[in-house]
Amino acid sequence: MTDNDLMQRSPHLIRRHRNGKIGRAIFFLSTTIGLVALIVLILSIINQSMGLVIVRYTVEPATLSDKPLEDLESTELSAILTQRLKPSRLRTIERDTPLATLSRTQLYNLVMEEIVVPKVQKSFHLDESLFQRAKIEQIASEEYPGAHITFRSWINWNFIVGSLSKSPEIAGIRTALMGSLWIILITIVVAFPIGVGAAIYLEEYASSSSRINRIIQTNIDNLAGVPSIVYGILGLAIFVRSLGDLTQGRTVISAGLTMALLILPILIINAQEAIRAVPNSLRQASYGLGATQWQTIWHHVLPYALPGILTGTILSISRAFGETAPLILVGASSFINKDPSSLFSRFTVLPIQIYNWTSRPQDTFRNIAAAAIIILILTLLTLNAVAILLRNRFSKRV
Amino acid sequence: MTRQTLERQIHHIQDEVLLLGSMIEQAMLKAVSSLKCRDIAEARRIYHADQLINEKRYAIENAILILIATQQPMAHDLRILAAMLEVITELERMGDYAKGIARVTIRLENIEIPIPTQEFDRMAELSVSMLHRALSAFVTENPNLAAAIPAEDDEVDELYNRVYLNVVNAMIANPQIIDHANLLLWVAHNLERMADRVTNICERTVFIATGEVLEIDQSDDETEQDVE
Amino acid sequence: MTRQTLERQIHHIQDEVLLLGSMIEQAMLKAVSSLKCRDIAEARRIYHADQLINEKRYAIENAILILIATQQPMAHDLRILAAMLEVITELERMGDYAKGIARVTIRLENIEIPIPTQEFDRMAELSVSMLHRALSAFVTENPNLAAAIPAEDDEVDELYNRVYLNVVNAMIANPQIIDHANLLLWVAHNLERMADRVTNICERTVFIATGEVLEIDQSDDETEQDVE
Amino acid sequence: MEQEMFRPTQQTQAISPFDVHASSALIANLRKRPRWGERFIQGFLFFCGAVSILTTLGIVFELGKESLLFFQTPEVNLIEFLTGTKWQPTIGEFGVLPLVNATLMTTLVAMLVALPLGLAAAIYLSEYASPKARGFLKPILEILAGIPTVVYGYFALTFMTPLLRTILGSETVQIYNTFSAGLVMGIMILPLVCSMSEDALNAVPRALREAAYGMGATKLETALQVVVPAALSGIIAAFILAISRAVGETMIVALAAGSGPNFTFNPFKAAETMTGYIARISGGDVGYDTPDYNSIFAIGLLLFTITLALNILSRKLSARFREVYE
Amino acid sequence: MTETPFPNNAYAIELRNVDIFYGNFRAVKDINLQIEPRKITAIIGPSGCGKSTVIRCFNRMNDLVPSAHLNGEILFHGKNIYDPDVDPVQVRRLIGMVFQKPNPFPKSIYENIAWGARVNGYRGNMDDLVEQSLRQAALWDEVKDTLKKSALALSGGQQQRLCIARTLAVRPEIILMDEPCSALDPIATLKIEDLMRELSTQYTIIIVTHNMQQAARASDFTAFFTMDTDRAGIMVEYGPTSQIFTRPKDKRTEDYITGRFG
Amino acid sequence: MTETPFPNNAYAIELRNVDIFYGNFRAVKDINLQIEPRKITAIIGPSGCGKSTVIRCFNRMNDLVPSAHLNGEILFHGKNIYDPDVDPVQVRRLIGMVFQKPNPFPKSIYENIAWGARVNGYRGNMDDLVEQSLRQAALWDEVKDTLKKSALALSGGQQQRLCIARTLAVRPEIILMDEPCSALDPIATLKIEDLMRELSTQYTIIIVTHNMQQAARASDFTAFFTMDTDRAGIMVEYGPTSQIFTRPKDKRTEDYITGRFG
Ligand SMILES: Nc1ncnc2c1ncn2[C@@H]1O[C@H](COP(=O)(O)OP(=O)(O)OP(=O)(O)O)[C@@H](O)[C@H]1O
Ligand SMILES: Nc1ncnc2c1ncn2[C@@H]1O[C@H](COP(=O)(O)OP(=O)(O)OP(=O)(O)O)[C@@H](O)[C@H]1O
Ligand SMILES: [Mg+2]
Ligand SMILES: [Mg+2]
Ligand SMILES: O=P([O-])([O-])[O-]
Repeated sequence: MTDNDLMQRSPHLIRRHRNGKIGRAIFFLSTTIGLVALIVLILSIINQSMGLVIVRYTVEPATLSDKPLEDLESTELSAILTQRLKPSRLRTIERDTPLATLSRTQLYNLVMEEIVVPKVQKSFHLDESLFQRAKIEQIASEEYPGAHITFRSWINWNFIVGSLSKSPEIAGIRTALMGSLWIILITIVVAFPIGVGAAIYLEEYASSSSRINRIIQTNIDNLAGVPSIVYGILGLAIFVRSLGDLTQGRTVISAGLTMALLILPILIINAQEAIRAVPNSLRQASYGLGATQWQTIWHHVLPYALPGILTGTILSISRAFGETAPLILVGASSFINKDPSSLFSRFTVLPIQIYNWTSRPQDTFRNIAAAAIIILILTLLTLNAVAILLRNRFSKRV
Repeated sequence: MTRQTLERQIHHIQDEVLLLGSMIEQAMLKAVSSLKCRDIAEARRIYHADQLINEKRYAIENAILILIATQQPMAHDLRILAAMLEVITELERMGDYAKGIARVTIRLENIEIPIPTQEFDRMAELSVSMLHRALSAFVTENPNLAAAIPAEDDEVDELYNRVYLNVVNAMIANPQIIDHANLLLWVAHNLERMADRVTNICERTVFIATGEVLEIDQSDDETEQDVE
Repeated sequence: MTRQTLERQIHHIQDEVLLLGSMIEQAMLKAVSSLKCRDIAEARRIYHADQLINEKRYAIENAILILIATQQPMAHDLRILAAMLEVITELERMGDYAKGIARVTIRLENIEIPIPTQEFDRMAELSVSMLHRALSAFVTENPNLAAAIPAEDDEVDELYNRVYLNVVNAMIANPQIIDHANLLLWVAHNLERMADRVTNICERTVFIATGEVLEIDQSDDETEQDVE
Repeated sequence: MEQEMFRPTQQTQAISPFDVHASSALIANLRKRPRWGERFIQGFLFFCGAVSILTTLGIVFELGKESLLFFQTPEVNLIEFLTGTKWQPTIGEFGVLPLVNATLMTTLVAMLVALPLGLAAAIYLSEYASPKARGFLKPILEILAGIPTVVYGYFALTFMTPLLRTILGSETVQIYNTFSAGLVMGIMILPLVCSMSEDALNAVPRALREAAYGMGATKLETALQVVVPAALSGIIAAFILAISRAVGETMIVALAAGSGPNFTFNPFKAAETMTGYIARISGGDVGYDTPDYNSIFAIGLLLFTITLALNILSRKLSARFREVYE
Repeated sequence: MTETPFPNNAYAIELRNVDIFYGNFRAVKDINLQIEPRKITAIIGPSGCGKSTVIRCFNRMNDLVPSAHLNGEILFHGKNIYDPDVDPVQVRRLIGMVFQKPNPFPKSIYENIAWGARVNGYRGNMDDLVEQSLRQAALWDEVKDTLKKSALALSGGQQQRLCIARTLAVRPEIILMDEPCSALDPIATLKIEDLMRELSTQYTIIIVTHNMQQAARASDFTAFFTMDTDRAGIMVEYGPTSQIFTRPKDKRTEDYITGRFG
Repeated sequence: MTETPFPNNAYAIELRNVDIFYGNFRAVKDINLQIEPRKITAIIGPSGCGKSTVIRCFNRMNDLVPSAHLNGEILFHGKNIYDPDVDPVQVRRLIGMVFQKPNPFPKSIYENIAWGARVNGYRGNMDDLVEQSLRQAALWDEVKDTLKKSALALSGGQQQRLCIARTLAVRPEIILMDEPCSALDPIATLKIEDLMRELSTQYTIIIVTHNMQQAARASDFTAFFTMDTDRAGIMVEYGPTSQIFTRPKDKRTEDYITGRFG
C-alpha cells in the first residue's frame, strides 16, 4: 500500500460512487412526486373554488334602488321586501322570523334569495379567469347576452353560515357543519372512555396468556383494518334498522355510534401505543414501593401516556371528520335544511355534501364542492396541528 | 471520596501490621532481657509466643490476599498491599530471631558463661527503635524518614563486631565454652540480622512512595568485613 | 478456554521462577565446590552473581505485581501468584546463602583449615535436590510431592550436627582457628538454612493446591536440638 | 478482619418469644385485604375491551344474516355469484365478477403508483434527507395522508380525468374510468406506504448502517443492500396494508370510477367496484329486503373477508419484523 | 445501629426448595438460601442462570409476569410470602427494590420520595422524611437546593441514589437490587457501593450483579448460580465473599471466578 | 507474522494537535497520540470525555454526524486522512470498526462476511475468504455447520466475533473497537479479549473501553482521557499499560485507576 492508494480511486470505486448518485436522484424524484401531487391537489381545488362567473339576475338590482344594494339600510331592505315579495311568501317568512327581528345581513340575503335571485349561468376556474379573460368575455357576450361577469369566491362567509339550498349560488354549509359537530361530539363521548378503558385493560390488566385477552387484541387489530364502508353496513343493520326504535333510524345518534365503532379500534391502538411507551421501569418502580395496580396506573401510567392518548384521539377524530362512506349507508340526507337539534335529528355532514355536490354534473356545484373541501381541509389541518403540538410537547418531556 | 471500603480495609491491615511490629518489638526486648536475667520462664513464654506471631502474619497475609482478590486495588493501593506482604514476611523472620534468642536463653540454663549484656541491650534497643520508626515511616508513607534509617545499621554492625571479637577471644581463652559461647554469637547475629531486615522495610517504604525498588546499599549477610 | 493471556503470563513467570531456582542451585553447588577447591576466582564470581539473582527476583516480583494489577487474577490464579511472591523471596535468600559461602571461601584465602568437604558436599547436594524437586512440585502444583520433601530435611540437620560437633571439637582442640572455623559453621548453617527454606516452598505448594496454609512441622531455627 | 464465620443452617429455627410477637404483628400486616374499588375498575375496563368483540360479532352476524337472506333469494346461487360475469339485478343476474374485476383494476393501478414511489420516497427520507429536510417533508406527507378520501374523489373526477382526456383524447378515456380512480388512489396511498416503510427503515438500528459504512460501503449500497433487506418484512407489511386499503376504498371509486357494473379490462372505461356498488345502492332509494338491497351485505361480506385476510397477513409479517430487533 | 427487628441467629429471609417456572420452563430449581440480616449478599452467575428471576421472587415482583409461578417457600419473619393469604403489595413495601436502570418518576425530586410514603399512608412530616431519606442515600447535599426540580435532570448515579432514597422512604427491611450499577460509570458505581456499605448497618441488602468484581468488592456473602444441563438455574455455592473469591469450594465456581468456564 | 507494511519505528496512525467539534462545542482538544503498529491500544476515561468521538475520527466515521468537524491532522501512511482529496469510503475499508453492540446484518452468517468483501470488489474465492475470516475470529469451529443460518441466531459473544470476522474479511490494517464488550457477559468478554490478543500479531487494534479492568487485561498501551474544565476531553497520560496501572505518572490517572476521582 502506498500513500497514493488513499487518494486514488479505482475504477470500481468510481463506478460505485456514480451509482450512488443515480440512486439518490431516483429517491429524490419519488419524494418530489409526492409533494407535487399534494400541491397540484390543493391548487386544483383552490382553482375551482373561485373565479369569474357569468351571472344573470331575475330582477336587476339596479331596478330596486338607486344605491347599490350593499349600501342600503335595514329599513330600506325591509321596504324592498314588503314591496316586491308575493304576499303569501311574505307571510310565510314573517311567520318564521318577523322581518323586524332580522339583521341587515339577513335582510340583504333575503333580498338576494327572494327577489334578485342571481343565477350563475357559467363559472370559470381561477386560472381561466386570470389568463383567459378575453375569451370569457367573448363567451359571455355570445352565449349569455345581458349577463354580468363578476368575480366570485365560492368560499365566503355566507357559504359558511348559510343553510343548504338547492341552488349553488346561495347554498351554505352550516347544517352540514352542525351535523359534523353533533356526530363528532357523540363519537368522542362514546369512543374516548371506552377506547382508553380498553387500552388500559389490554396493556395493564390483560395477561397475554389468557385466551380471551388474546382474542380481544387480535380482534381490535383486525377491526382497525376493516374498510369503513363495512362499518357503514354494520351501522345500517344495527343502529338504523335493528335498533331503529331507539335511534329513530337515520339520525345523528345512529351516525355517531357508527362513527364511534369505526374509530374505536384506531383510538384503542393509539392509546395502547401511548401506554406501551410508558417505560416499564416506571411501573416497576411504583410496584416496588408497594403501590397497588390502580395507584400505579392512575398516578404514573396515565399521566405519562396522556399526551400520547390525546394525540391519538385527535387523529382519530380527524379521521371521523373526513369519513364519508359509512355515513352514506347510515343515511346522511343529502338535502335537509334544518340544523340538527337533538340526538334524533336527521343530519348531513360536510363530506357527504362534498360527495353530493361533486356527483352533480353542473360546474357550479363543483365550485361549492371545492369551497367545502377547503373548509374541510382547513378544519382537519387545525386538528392535526393541535395533535402535532401535543406530540412535540410529549416527545420533549421524555 | 469513593472507595471507602478499600481504604478502611487497608488502614485496618496497616494497623494489624503495626500490631505485629509491636509484638516483635516486645518479643525482641524481652528476649534480650530474659537472656540477661537468665529468666527461663520468660524465655519459654517468648519461645512459644512466636507461634502467635506466625499466626498473625498468616492472618494478615490472608487478609491482604482477600483484599487483592475482592477489591481490585491498583497502582498505589496495590503497591501498599504488595509492600505489606513483604514487610510481614520480614517481621515474621524477626520474630524467629527473638525466638532464637529465647532458645539460647533456655539452652544456657544452668550454664555459667559471661554474657556481653551491654552490647546486647544496646543492639536490641537500636534495632527495635529502627524497626519502630521504619514501621511508622511505612504506614505514614514517609520515604524521607525511611531513607534515613538504614544508616543506623552501621552502629549495630559495629556492636556486632565488638561482640564477635569478645566472644571469639573468650573462646580462644577458654575452649571449653566454645559450644555455648557460639550460642552467644547467634544472639548477636540475630540482633544484627534484625537491623538488616529493618532496612528492607525501609526499602519497601521508598517503593510505595515512588513505585521504584531502590536497593539501599546494605550488607546482606552476617559478616561485615568487606570481601573485596 | 478463555484467559489465554493470563495463563501464558503465569506460565512465563513460572518459567522465570524455575530459572531463578536453577541460578540458585548453580550458585550453591558452585559455592560449595569452590570452597572445597579453594577457587577464589570462582567464589568471587559467585559473590557478584548474587546481584543478578537479586535483580531477577525483583524483575519477577514486578511482573507478578503487574499481572495482579492488570489481569485481576482470582482464586487459584491469585494463590499461585501470591505463592510465587513468597517463593522468590525464599529463593533470593537462598542466593544470599550461596553468596555467604562464597564469601567464606574468599575470606579463607591462604588460610589453612580442615574443611569437612564430605558433609558440605552432601548437604549442598541434598538441599539443591530438595529445592529442585520442591520447585517442580510447585510449578506442577503437586502437593503430594511437595509434602514428601520436608522429611529429607532431617538428613541435612543430621549432617549439620555432625559438622557442628566436628568443628567445635576442632576449635576446642585448637583455639587459634576459632575465628576461621566459625566461618565453616556459617557455611554449614547456610546449607542447613537452605533446606529449611525449601520446606517453606513446599508449604506454599500445598497452599496453592488447597488454599490452606499448612505449616509443615519444621525446625525454624538454626539449632536442631529441641528446647522443650 | 473482614472474615466472618459462615453460620450453619441449624440455627435458623430459633425465634425468641419477643420476635414471635413482633413477627405475628408483621404477618397480620402482610395479610391480604380486599380492594373492591380496584375490582370494580378492572371489571369496567374489561367491558371496554369486550366492546370490540361485540363489534366484530355484530359485523359477522349482520353481514352473515343478511347475506343468507340474499342467497335465499331464488334467483341467486353461490356458484353463479362467484363466477358470473354479469351483474344486472333487474334481470336476475347476480355475478359478482364485474365488481371484483373493477376493484382489482383500480387496486392494481393504485399499487403501481404507490408502492415504488412510496418506497423510494421512504428511502430518501430515512437515508438521505437531512434531519431538517426530513422534519419538513414528513409532516407534508402526513397531511397528504390525512386528507379525506372524498377529496381525492373530487380530485380524480375534476382534475385527473380531464387531464387524462386532454392527453390521451376524450375518445379513449371515458368521463368515468378506473384508471383515473386508480391513479389518484395511488397518490392517496403513497403517504401510507411511505410512512410505514419509513418507520420500518427507521427501526433498523443505526448500528447496522454504521457497520456497513465501517466496512467501506457507500450510501446506496448501505441503503439497498443492508437497510432495505433488514426492514423487508415491515415494508412488505406496508405493501399488503396498502393493497387492503385500496380494495376497501370507497369514495374515490364512487366518484370517479363510474356507476354501473361493467366487466371490462380496459382501464379507461367506466366500471363499478364492490365498494362503489355498495355506496350507490345504499345511497339510493332501494327498499329494504329487496335482493338488490340484500346484495350489498353479500358483497360487504366478500369485501370484509378479503380485507381481513390481507390485514392478518400484514400483521403477521410486521409481528415477525418486530421480533428481529428489540 | 437502630432497633433490631431480627432475633440473633435468625435469617432476614430464607428460600426453601424454591423452583421457579415460566410457563412450563423451569428457570430456577431447588434453591435453598438463607440471607443474613444486615449484610450484603451478592448473587452472581452467567447470563440467563436465573439471578433476576430469583431476586424478583423475594418481593413477589415476578407476580407481574403472568406466566411465572413458584414452588417451595420463601420465609420472611417465619411466614411464607407466597401463601395465598399474603398481600404482595404489603410484601413489596417491606422488601423494596432498586432496578437495573435508574427509574425515577418524571416528577420533582421531592415528589419522587414523598409519593411512595404517601400511598403507603405515611402521615408524619413529609419534609423531614424526604430530608432523612436523602441523607441516608448520601444525596442530600447534592440536591437540597433543587428539591423542586425534575428528578430526570439528575445524573445517572444521582438518579440511582434517588431511587434508593425513595425506597428507604417507605421503610423497608430488605432492599433488593438487580444490577443497580450496570448503567453507571465506574465512579458512580463505586459511590453506590459505598452507599450500600453504609446502609448495610440498618438494612439487609441483596444484590444481583453481572460484575464479579462488584460482588467481590461490595458484598459480605456471595451466592454463585449457574445453569444446569436442563438450562435451569441452580445455586452452586454460597458463602462469605472472601472465601468464594479466594478459595471457592466448587470447580464451577472457581472456573467462573477466574474467568474460565466449564 | 505476515508482511510488514510499516517501516520500523513508524506509527500505525498518528494524531497531531487534533481538536474535534460538534457544532461550536469542542468535544476533544489538542490530542497528540501515536499508535504503535500491531499492538493493542486502549483508550479509557470517564463518561463523556470524548473517547468515542476520538475513535470514530480514526476512520472518519464522524463524517456521518453532520455537525462534527475536526482540526489538526490524522496521519495514516503519512497522509492526513482528513485531506479533502481522501475518500472516506476508502479510509473505512482500511480502518475497520467494531461497535458497542454486536450488529450483524440480518442475513446468513456466510453473507455477513461475504457482503463487505463483495461490495469492495473482492474477486477471489469467497468460500475461502469466509472460512479464513471466521477462523481468524476464532468462530469457525462453532459455526462451520450453520453458515447458512441467520447471524441473529448466534449468541451475543458469537455475534461480536462475527462482526470482527466481517471486518477482517475486507482486510483492514487497523481495527477500531468502541466498547466491543459492554453488551457481553464476562466470559464472552474474555473470549473477545483473547481474540484481540491473537489478532494483534497481524493488526493494529484500538479499543475504547469503560471497563478499566478490561484495558488493564487486554491492552499493551493505554491512553487516559478526562474532561478539562471547559468540558473538552483531553489526553492526560499515555504509556504502556503495565506502567499506567501500577505506576501512573499523573495524579488524575492514579485517582481514576484506583477508583477515586479528582
Ligand atoms: N418473563 C419471562 N418469560 C419466560 N422466560 C423468562 C422470563 N424471564 C426470564 N426468563 C428465562 O428464565 C431464565 C433466567 O432468566 P433471568 O433473567 O432470571 O436470568 P439472569 O441470570 O438474570 O440473566 P441476566 O444476567 O442476563 O440478567 C432465562 O432462560 C430466561 O430466558
Ligand atoms: N452527535 C453529537 N452531537 C453533539 N455532541 C455530541 C455528539 N456526540 C457526542 N457529543 C458530546 O461530545 C462529548 C464526548 O462524547 P463521547 O460520546 O465521545 O464521550 P465518551 O467518552 O465516548 O462517553 P461514553 O463513555 O459515555 O461513551 C460529550 O459531551 C457528548 O455530549
Ligand atoms: Mg519460621
Ligand atoms: Mg462512548
Ligand atoms: O533468616 P535468615 O537465615 O535469612 O537470617
